Amino acid sequence: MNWTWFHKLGSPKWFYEISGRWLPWLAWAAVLLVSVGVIWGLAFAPEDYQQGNSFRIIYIHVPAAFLAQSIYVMLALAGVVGLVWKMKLADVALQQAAPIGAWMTFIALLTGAVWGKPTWGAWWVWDARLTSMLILLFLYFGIIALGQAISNRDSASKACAVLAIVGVVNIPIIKYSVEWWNTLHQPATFKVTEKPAMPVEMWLPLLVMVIGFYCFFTVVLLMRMRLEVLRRESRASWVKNEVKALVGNNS
Amino acid sequence: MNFSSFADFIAMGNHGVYVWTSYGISLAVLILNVVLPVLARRRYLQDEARRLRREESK
Amino acid sequence: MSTPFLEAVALACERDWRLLFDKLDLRLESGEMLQISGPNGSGKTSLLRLLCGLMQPTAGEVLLKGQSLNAQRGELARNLLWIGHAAGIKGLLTAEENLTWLCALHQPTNREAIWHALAEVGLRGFEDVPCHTLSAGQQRRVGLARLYLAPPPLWILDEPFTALDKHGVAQLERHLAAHCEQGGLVVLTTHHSLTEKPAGYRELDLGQRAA
Amino acid sequence: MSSVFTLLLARETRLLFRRPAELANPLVFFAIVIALFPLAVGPETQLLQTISPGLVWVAALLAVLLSLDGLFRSDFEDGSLEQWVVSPHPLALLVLAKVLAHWAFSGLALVLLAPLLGLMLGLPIGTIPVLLISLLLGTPILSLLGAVGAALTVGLKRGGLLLALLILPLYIPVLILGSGALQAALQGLPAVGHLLWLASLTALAVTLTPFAIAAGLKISVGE
Repeated sequence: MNWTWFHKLGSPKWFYEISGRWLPWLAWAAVLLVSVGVIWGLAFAPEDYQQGNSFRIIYIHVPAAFLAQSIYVMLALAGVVGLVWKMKLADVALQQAAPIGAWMTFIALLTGAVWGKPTWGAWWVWDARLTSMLILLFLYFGIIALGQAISNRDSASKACAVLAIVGVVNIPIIKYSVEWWNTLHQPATFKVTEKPAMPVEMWLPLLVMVIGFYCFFTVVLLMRMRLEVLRRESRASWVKNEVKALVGNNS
Repeated sequence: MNFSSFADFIAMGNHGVYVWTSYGISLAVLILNVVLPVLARRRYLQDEARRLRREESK
Repeated sequence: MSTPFLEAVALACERDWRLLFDKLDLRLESGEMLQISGPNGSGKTSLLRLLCGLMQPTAGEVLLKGQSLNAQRGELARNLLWIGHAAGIKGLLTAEENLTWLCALHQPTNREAIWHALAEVGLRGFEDVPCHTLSAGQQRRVGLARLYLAPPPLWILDEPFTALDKHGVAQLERHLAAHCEQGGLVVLTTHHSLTEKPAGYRELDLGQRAA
Repeated sequence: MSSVFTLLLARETRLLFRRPAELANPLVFFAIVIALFPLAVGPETQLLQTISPGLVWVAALLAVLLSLDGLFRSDFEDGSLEQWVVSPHPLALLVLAKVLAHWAFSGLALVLLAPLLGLMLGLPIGTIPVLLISLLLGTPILSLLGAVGAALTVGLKRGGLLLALLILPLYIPVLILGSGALQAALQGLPAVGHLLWLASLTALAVTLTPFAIAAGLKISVGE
């Protein structure tokens, strides 16, 4: 099998060029999808017969929660690629994606809490989903803190990769045990986060929002990675030229 | 359109506070996520520009 | 040209954004002794750790008998004796217990051999004393006693002469030279200039390379 | 290969017994934390009994975590870890022996001390076997998972708090299953389900974490 494409993928220069070309398109797609989704969800989607309009929070809560979980899986995948194939870009991706994931978890937690007030009458309820999200936030904090604590950046990436892989193996166990704990302690009568049958007018804007959030994540991740690549490869001649060109434009 | 008037839209059937705070804060977080890397990039380029000038003047 | 025992190809090492050395090529044959010198912070210890496979190089690779180090960790482990700045001596264990364990990691040996080795490094009578009661020089000797215990061919030693007295230094120098004469290979760092040099002696000054 | 395993076990045991105070520290910590709660929430037996499953488990968790901070530190500082890495033996095996020795003298001692403290908290005698078995199955997981964190933070000057941050979230399933088993026993329900789940997690931890610990140590040594 021909693996040159794979190694090319790992080349920072190639990444910098391609991502520069994609970035504007992705940015526009993210802006468009998120705006359409927000307006659709806020103004046009029908209200829920049980929860009324507070249900509209779902259009942020669910995409953010989705993204938060997939970013963690992505961290672990990047960790495997970085450890096994020693691809530097994977290390960069891992370290740069973690803060975004933490922010998304934060959004999911916050919207979940705000949503809980009109539905449960309390800002915080130890609901299985919310609790899992809180633990996910702690896992993100762990990765970020470990990355910051280790001064040698190769070791930091590798250590974060190991932690992310251990975490990702643990996440399903945590999720199931928390769900189990939840059913044991408070037999939930009514779950906001589980919508068995949602009409098309409701889930179509949700789909738009989910795709929009993924695009947004890609845009922010690429921006952060491009800066980090410039920093890490500052000795390479192409970076020197690029920085000179950029600095020339700025001044 | 699901609402009959703009006032209705803002009120969100008594749930306006909850809906708008969640959307507001989330939007703020999203914008923060874009602004921070942009600022970091600008700062990095300024540092590099200063460094380059220093090297040239030497 | 035959494949050398240990070879470094275009090795580069970067620590905390600082390039210690790059494009470093080394070819080490059996019977040679390489002394790595250079000022503090020039990457002497890093180079040794790269050769041991403890650290991964930023660029380039280390070859053992013509093959990449990472592909044959077991082969390296069988051929290598590494004594770092800290030699792996536990203060709470006696000299004999320490050596029994360190040897068992590579090749188990018997009590007589260990007592003999301890006597060789001048620690007769200290076999059963916990190492934290020994002086720094004596502790170093405990670590160095491994060099007298059926050692593998490749020795990589980081500052082996630290804390040794004049007699100990001379004895160790003779022992290292004898090992090279018998077809062994020694790589070491030291600030001290060796008086007893084997035929295959070479020096690599990392400070001069950078300049 | 197995001889190195037993040799390392013997060596670690010897080391632990030459400094017995360090062995006792986690145990005393465990007892003190548990003694703090009646003082904080009041001595009513009913309340203490209700919260005791969570209490015993949280205290055990913290005690194990506390003892793990120094697990690899002295080996890191005196160069022993380097010798392990350059030895021909798989690092995961050596690490397993090290953690096993550590568990046998801190985790196991904790397990043996727990019934006494459980009785002081008003746990009925009938639930003590469940307490024992759940701790017996759970503490090895705590030691093994904690060792992953200890391996990753061993090179850091102040790794203690970071270790807690990294590892406590991963302890949650053990906490839920362990205290759940005890709660079930307290309510007169069968606890076998919980215990079986704990046992399978133990098996998983024993087989998988040594590789993660070994990887973590290689990274810390290679710094």
